[in-house]
Amino acid sequence: MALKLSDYRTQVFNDWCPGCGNFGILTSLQMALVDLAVKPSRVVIISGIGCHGKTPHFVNAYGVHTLHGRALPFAIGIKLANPELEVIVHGGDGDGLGIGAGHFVNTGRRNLDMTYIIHDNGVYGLTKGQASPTLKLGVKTKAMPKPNINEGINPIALALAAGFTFIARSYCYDVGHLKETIKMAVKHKGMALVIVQQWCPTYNEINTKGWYNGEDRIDPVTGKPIPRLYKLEENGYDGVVRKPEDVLPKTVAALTKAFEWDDKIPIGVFYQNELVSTFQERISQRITTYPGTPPAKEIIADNMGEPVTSIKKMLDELKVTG
Amino acid sequence: MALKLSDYRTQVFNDWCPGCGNFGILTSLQMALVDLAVKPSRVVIISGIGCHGKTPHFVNAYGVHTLHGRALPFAIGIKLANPELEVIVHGGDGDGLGIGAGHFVNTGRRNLDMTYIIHDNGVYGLTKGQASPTLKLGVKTKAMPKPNINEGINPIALALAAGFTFIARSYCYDVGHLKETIKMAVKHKGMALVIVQQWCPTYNEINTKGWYNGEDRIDPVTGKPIPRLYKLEENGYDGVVRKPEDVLPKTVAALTKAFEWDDKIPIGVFYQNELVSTFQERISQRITTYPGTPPAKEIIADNMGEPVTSIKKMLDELKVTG
Amino acid sequence: MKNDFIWMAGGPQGSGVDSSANIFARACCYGGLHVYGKREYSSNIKGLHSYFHIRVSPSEVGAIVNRVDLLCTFDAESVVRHIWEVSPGGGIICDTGIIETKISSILSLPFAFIEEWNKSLNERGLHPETVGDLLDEVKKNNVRIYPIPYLEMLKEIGKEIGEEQLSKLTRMINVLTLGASFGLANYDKEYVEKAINMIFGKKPKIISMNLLALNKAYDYARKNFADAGINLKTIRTDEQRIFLQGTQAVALGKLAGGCRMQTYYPITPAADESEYIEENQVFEITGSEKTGGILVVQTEDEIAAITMAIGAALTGARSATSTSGPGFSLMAEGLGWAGINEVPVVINYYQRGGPSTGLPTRHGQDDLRFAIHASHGEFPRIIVCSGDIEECFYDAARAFNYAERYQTPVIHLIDKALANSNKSYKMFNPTLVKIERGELLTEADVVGKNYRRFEFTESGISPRLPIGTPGAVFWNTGDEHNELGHITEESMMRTRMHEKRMRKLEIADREIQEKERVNFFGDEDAPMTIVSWGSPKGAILEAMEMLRKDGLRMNFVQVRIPHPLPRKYIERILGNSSKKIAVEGNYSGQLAGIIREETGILMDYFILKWNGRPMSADEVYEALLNIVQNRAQTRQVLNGGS
Amino acid sequence: MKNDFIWMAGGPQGSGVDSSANIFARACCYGGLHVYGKREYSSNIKGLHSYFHIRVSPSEVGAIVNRVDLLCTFDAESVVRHIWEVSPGGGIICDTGIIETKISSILSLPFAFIEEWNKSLNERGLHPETVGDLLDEVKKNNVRIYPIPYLEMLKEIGKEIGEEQLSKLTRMINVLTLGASFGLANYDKEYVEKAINMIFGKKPKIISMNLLALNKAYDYARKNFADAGINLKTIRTDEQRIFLQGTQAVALGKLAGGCRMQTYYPITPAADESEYIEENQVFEITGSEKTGGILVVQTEDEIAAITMAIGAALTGARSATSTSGPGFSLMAEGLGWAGINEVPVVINYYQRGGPSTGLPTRHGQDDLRFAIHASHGEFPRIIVCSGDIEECFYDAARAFNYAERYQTPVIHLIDKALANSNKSYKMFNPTLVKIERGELLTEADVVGKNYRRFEFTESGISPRLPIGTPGAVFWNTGDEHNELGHITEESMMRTRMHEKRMRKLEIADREIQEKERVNFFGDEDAPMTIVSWGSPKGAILEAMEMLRKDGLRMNFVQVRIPHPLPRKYIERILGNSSKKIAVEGNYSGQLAGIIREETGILMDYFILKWNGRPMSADEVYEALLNIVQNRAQTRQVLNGGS
Ligand SMILES: Cc1ncc(C[n+]2csc(CCOP(=O)(O)OP(=O)(O)O)c2C)c(N)n1
Ligand SMILES: Cc1ncc(C[n+]2csc(CCOP(=O)(O)OP(=O)(O)O)c2C)c(N)n1
Ligand code: SF4
Ligand code: SF4
Ligand SMILES: [Mg+2]
Ligand SMILES: [Mg+2]
Repeated sequence: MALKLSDYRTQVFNDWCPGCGNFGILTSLQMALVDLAVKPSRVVIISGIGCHGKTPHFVNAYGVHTLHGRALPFAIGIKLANPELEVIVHGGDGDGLGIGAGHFVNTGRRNLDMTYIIHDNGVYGLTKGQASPTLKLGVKTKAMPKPNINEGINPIALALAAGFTFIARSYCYDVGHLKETIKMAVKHKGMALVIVQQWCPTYNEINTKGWYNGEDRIDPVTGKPIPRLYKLEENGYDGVVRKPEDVLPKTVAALTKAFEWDDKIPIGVFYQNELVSTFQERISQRITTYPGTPPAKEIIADNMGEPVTSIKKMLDELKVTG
Repeated sequence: MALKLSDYRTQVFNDWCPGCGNFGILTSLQMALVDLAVKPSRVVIISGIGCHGKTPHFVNAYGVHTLHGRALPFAIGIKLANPELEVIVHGGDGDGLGIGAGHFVNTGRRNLDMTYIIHDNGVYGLTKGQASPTLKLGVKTKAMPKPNINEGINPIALALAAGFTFIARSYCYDVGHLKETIKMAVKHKGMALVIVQQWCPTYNEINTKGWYNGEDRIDPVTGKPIPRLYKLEENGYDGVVRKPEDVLPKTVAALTKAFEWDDKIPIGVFYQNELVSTFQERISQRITTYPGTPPAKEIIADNMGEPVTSIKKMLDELKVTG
Repeated sequence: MKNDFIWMAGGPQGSGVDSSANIFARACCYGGLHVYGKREYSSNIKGLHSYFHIRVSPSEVGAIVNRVDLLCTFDAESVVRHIWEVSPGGGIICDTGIIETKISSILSLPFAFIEEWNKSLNERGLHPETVGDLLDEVKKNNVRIYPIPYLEMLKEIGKEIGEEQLSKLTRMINVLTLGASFGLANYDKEYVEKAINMIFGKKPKIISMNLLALNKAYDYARKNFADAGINLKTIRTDEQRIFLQGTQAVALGKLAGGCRMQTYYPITPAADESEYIEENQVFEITGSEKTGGILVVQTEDEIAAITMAIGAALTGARSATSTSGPGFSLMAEGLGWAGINEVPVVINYYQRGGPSTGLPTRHGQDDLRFAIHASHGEFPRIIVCSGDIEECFYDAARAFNYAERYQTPVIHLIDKALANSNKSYKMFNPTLVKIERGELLTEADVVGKNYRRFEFTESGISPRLPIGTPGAVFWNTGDEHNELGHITEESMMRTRMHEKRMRKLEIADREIQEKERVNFFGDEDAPMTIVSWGSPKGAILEAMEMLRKDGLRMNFVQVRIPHPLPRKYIERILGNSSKKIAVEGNYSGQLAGIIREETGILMDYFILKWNGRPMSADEVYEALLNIVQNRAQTRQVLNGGS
Repeated sequence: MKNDFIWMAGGPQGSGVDSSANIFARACCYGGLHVYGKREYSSNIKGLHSYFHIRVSPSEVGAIVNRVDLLCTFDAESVVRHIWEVSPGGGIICDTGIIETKISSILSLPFAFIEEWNKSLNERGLHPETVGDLLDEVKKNNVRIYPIPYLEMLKEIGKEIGEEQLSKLTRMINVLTLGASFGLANYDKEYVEKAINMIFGKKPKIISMNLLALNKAYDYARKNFADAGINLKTIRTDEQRIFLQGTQAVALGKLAGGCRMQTYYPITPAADESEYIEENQVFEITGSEKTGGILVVQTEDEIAAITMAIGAALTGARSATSTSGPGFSLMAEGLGWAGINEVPVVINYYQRGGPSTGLPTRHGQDDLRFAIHASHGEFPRIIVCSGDIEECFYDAARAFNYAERYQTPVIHLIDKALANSNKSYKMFNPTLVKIERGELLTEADVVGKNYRRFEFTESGISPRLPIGTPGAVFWNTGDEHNELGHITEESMMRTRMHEKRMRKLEIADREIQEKERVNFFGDEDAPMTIVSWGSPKGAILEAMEMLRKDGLRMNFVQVRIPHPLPRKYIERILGNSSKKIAVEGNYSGQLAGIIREETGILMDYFILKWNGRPMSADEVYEALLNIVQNRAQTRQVLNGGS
């Protein structure tokens, strides 16, 4: 029986602010799951702390709402112990790139087969609107007493430097694009990052729907707004690495795109490289039984509670008499 | 009276392994201080934990040997409270890019006027040779039971993504180059990063002196080794941003260079941008007295121990009667 | 209970509960009344329920009581949540539009609430379908209902000011209920208008809109419910008073105490303090034309916050960081570094309900043990616990003196009930703040000498030099070190250096005066002794007053410095007491445990609470009465507060 | 003291102290002797002093004594550092080349050492200039000097094997001293050769070089010092014995106990455990043709280590992380998340001297309180403390049972003295390891039911389901939650859910058998009781034996689970004791504090040590004797070990 959108919904009251971009992300995620036809009990939705962090509670799937900045290592633990699970991680921009930046960088290096979706709203939503690490220098949003004293970091460039093998950007309100991007990310063999430009109507009055739509810059000819977002693939951009020689030029191309902002903001896939082995594959070379019986599937005792792990070889090596 | 090298030396027994690249870094640092002619009591040498972490004990200057991965925030506290000090931070590659990666990323954004020197030896020296975050995938050094299961991260690219405004690489055994690079870094107005390729003869038998010298690849014509390291500036490379339009192309150029490794490894200045305001300048706009009386210099009490901070204005605002 | 009046505003987060409560409280303060206010909010930005409990009294009050005399509801949920709290004779202001609302249609009510709710309805034998049914029910209890046509009124106002967008108008529901409240009480409108002017600051358009709403509702109430007979009379006073919340008091104390560097990573409820400091980061310097400044740095995480604060402290600046449980957990390692390097750093630690993320916006007092033992290894630290908002001010300043005198981290424990409660106080006296910097050296003391940062001295304290002082250098390291600050692993040096550090706790124990460590209330010879710490203070004092009226005498030791514990003092007081009662906002009675560890004395009774809500005077009173009347179990668990 | 022989090798780090000691120890083991070895090293890779203290005995020994019968020195520093430890009648093997070395030219001796050293020379009225002067001095004490011409011998070997590089040859100094040691004792060379083969594993060239060196030195010693008369006789035994260090025992216990995921971030001395596990990550499955595997993941920091381990535990895998103080400090926040989510995760916590980086390679027992109270808020946890290497094995396995039965973090406290000591044991018995997984559900239990992860049940435990089990879902959150695992802030739900969690500690207290919580030694009716935990066990037992020979009787309660403390048991034993003595490797007597907190009982005496070195049997004996003879202060501070 085909799964429906409602199969991925819970009864939990959704308490995001009216107009919050998170609604678009949640819906896109649920739609992607429908398309991917993966059973709720095979999906784990993991999140950090922040407004985005409530996401798992709204999705009917295993949900793990972790600690501020730590969603990735929790997720890695789950995925490594049971690689059959479809692990999708949600992070905030503060959560994932501020307090969690160390895990971000070191997750790229591992290339696990997981998906990481960052809700980039430029602010710390849940603590009432302080600047997040993606907010640009000098920008002042509602709740900030003074303009931002730090430069914003570039998450796409950071991901490239860290080694993510799928890097895309999408937009909370382009549900079609976001859904497809999430699907690509999930299907990608390796560590996938999706940065979602997310409105926070409550605290970020700069990067609003109107701003993304370009309502502040009207084309003198058409009289219409000139949208800031544009789709990479519609501009002939192709970030997919198909052979080893592609790596450097595609990386540089992605980086060049990564530094576009303000006037034109690319969405779509910046970079994808499936030539890199996944962490799971690397483990399997060491522990050949890993794919069939990963940690979560190993039997550790017989019916009587007697352990089945034989440590005889090790004890023998330590033997000094007898 | 001019300061001599010995003025920057302590009596502490130096317990690095014979042939350790740290000796070259220490000497270059001390030589740079001599050239910069800055008094020991105006210098603060800060370090994390690792073999590199012992550096401050060998330098006759204020020395702060901090915690594993935390040298940067300690340094920021010191520098912000007393911006007159010359703050030079030493980090290990594990220290600075593994456990400390979050601070690395978030320090770039601030652009304090400090110097950060990373001793990149590819291993965790002090804990006996585990893989560090800069070690490439599949490489196996002496103490590792299996080849590296993680990809190495690219610290230069990471620094660019994070917003460092001076990014250079040097080599522990090219004391002249390293000394000059440190001097440039110290003089740079903003956050400077110097990645030093450092030998660890004890645990890293891959990236050795011979390897950097290219002793494994003999030029069939000259019969001499083809060195891996080459100097950027000798190849017409210029990473200095002189006007705002330079930022993007120079960033991209630096990134392209950042991905060179193995066959040819560039040393020198990848990127420098002094157009960005420093954190200290940004503070001064808010607190005009900051440059003259930063936190460390403010007088907080009179001779009788009576506080001199007036909170009257605040109390008045809270007043409800009288 | 006092001759006081208890008002409550409830509504969804983002609908102006806080500002209406602030206006209400200030208007009362302006009228010479005393106010105590407690704010309850959810970990949510918009939509979940929040409320503000305000107690107004002719004399000072230091706690809430679990009762409402006038409940202002902005929405149906607020009626459902608080209806049983309204006292007989009290009243409820509500929107005429919600009378027909079906209770089951209120989607924001969580499962857990509904379960409890149904249980309580069953117990009462009730089956209300609509909000109206419910209201009818309480009328039987002599509760009066004051329905106000919110929507009509807003539309009228909209017309008058030419605003058609309903979403902008509904923001004024809070002021409507305010207007109605004061109308019912026939309170002097001038004070209310002053408060509105104050709260909406420099936004004249908003002020005038709100004044319009205020007057409309005020007049409506006067006209339709002139007989409400609510008792809220202004009092003339010449006393200078302030009205503030705990985070503000801490901020003021830190500033007066000379704090010049504040690091923080946003977290509830600590962030308010840092933000308030940042708003006031430039200040006047007494006796000078110059201004001074405090640097407030938002860091990338709490590890950076503590280590940056320590870095700043090394340069001689008074430096602090402010956080709550999750942040403090991340600071454990940094704290230990400050300990071994003898760095005076202050941590203002706002407790909330734990463990983990726990109840991020709710009260708790479960971190005392953690504050004492956080970080591996042993090193001295001083824990200061404030019992009310005024103590927050003086303690915040004094914490720096302890930190510098004993060159060690000081943890100032506050709790959410203090952080987000407001109270009117007689003007604080900044001249009571003294600055003692301990053995702090300058250039003149060290030039030409071989300065040893960690010298073994007779006083047991090694004189401290700020990093950057000309004429000397020294080293710091997290490793065990010799007197210069260089790493050592030598057995004898280790034994001595560790002992030198640890002994500072004994020195502090000897030197810090009793009056800074404990407050004593009641009669020395009373047969029962209450021991507590932190915010329960207010509720306990009031409960004691109530008991005294019943003819029952107690005394109360409020521990302000539980570490080092004023052991002898406590032994003396508890030694004379036949019933020893611990009152704490946690499960395990942490202070009681410390007292037993230090003195061997076991408390006879425990009054505990961990439901995320502060203690109220009435529930403490009842629990104490149970003990007096010998019908109490050893552990009584309180559960008041909605 | 036992009829035993104490050997020590000392030299700069990197010069093969460890391997020589390992060969020595094994050779003795092969000869049927019992061995206890203690490794002391600096936080340095090459050059700073390190030594290995090995005690050989016909019967089992569980501690060191501060005495050396034969000191093998690789360099001059080792002579200087250990010379006073050599017992009268003992001997020193040294390089003839260092006799003339000036003591002042040994640059690696740190200031703090030199200070102490000069003091001790002054006390003795000595003024030695060279190492030779020193050696002459101890000859007066009846210490024999065995000078060996290291360099000449090495050169000879070099010639024989065609190796000219001196640096390669000097690596064999350690084996020279070994050869000399065994030559002096006229010990059966076959065993030594077997040990060399074992230690140098699959490197035939190295083996043969070292065998050559061994024989050279052996013969030299036999020839030149045939009269040394050192007593080291082999014993025939049929007992199967193993020889291992604490980190290995823990690793073995974890594997047998079913651990399948191990995360770690390198840190001394914990990393040895993870590396040993990784080397053995594939193993046989009993009763099956298949192999199994444990995943060992090196993380980017300890925050990732604990959270990754928790993630794995959520899927049903037995999962653990292993660390030391600084790492554990960083785990505090993650620990609390496991607490509120009732996740069975095990932390093997290797204590070292704190605070902060402290003494990174040295012993300490100062983290007990921190282990109990780490993380903000309250939640149950179980603390298991091993007292010797064998207990490390069984406790490491059992920790998972506690974790799963009570669904809560278990902290297995080990200390550096256990981690890096080696001991010969009768073969461990893996069949004594039992696996109890607690209330663990599978698909069949939940399909079609509305599974509630945090259900309130009669047993007090909510049955657990691994994440990923088909047919159900649930939620986890660090926030307080309802039975499904969704966030709640409701007062009543909070009170109940928190109580449900906290009560598990009481359930554990009721269920865990006494014999797993305490070991009792000595006579029930003895007038004095020692209380201790962790590695002092061995020294205490031996000291008690010595006292018994003096006719003095004591008993000893070794606490293996200090939390939840077996309160009643301890009350009973201590209630009968007239002198209660705490023996702990820390400054403040942490276990004693816990006992007083839980029982009110104050210890009469404290024997404490914090100099980074484990307790030795002789110093504990002396301290106890002082108490018996009424000449002890309340606190005695030990300072043995160089
Ligand atoms: C260790 C820790 N520090 C601080 C907090 C407080 N906190 C909760 S949410 C949040 C910021 C959230 O911002 P972001 O990650 O951007 O998520 P958003 O709310 O914008 O979705 C912070 C700092 C916390 N929960 N834990
Ligand atoms: C929180 C913490 N975890 C682990 C350690 C143990 N530790 C000491 S040094 C080190 C690694 C050092 O590697 P790197 O930073 O590359 O420095 P290097 O020794 O190579 O100079 C580690 C993990 C520690 N000191 N603190
Ligand atoms: S605060 Fe911003 S991010 Fe959070 S729920 Fe509201 S709109 Fe969304
Ligand atoms: S281990 Fe490596 S980095 Fe450390 S001192 Fe030795 S050579 Fe240098
Ligand atoms: Mg955000
Ligand atoms: Mg390194």
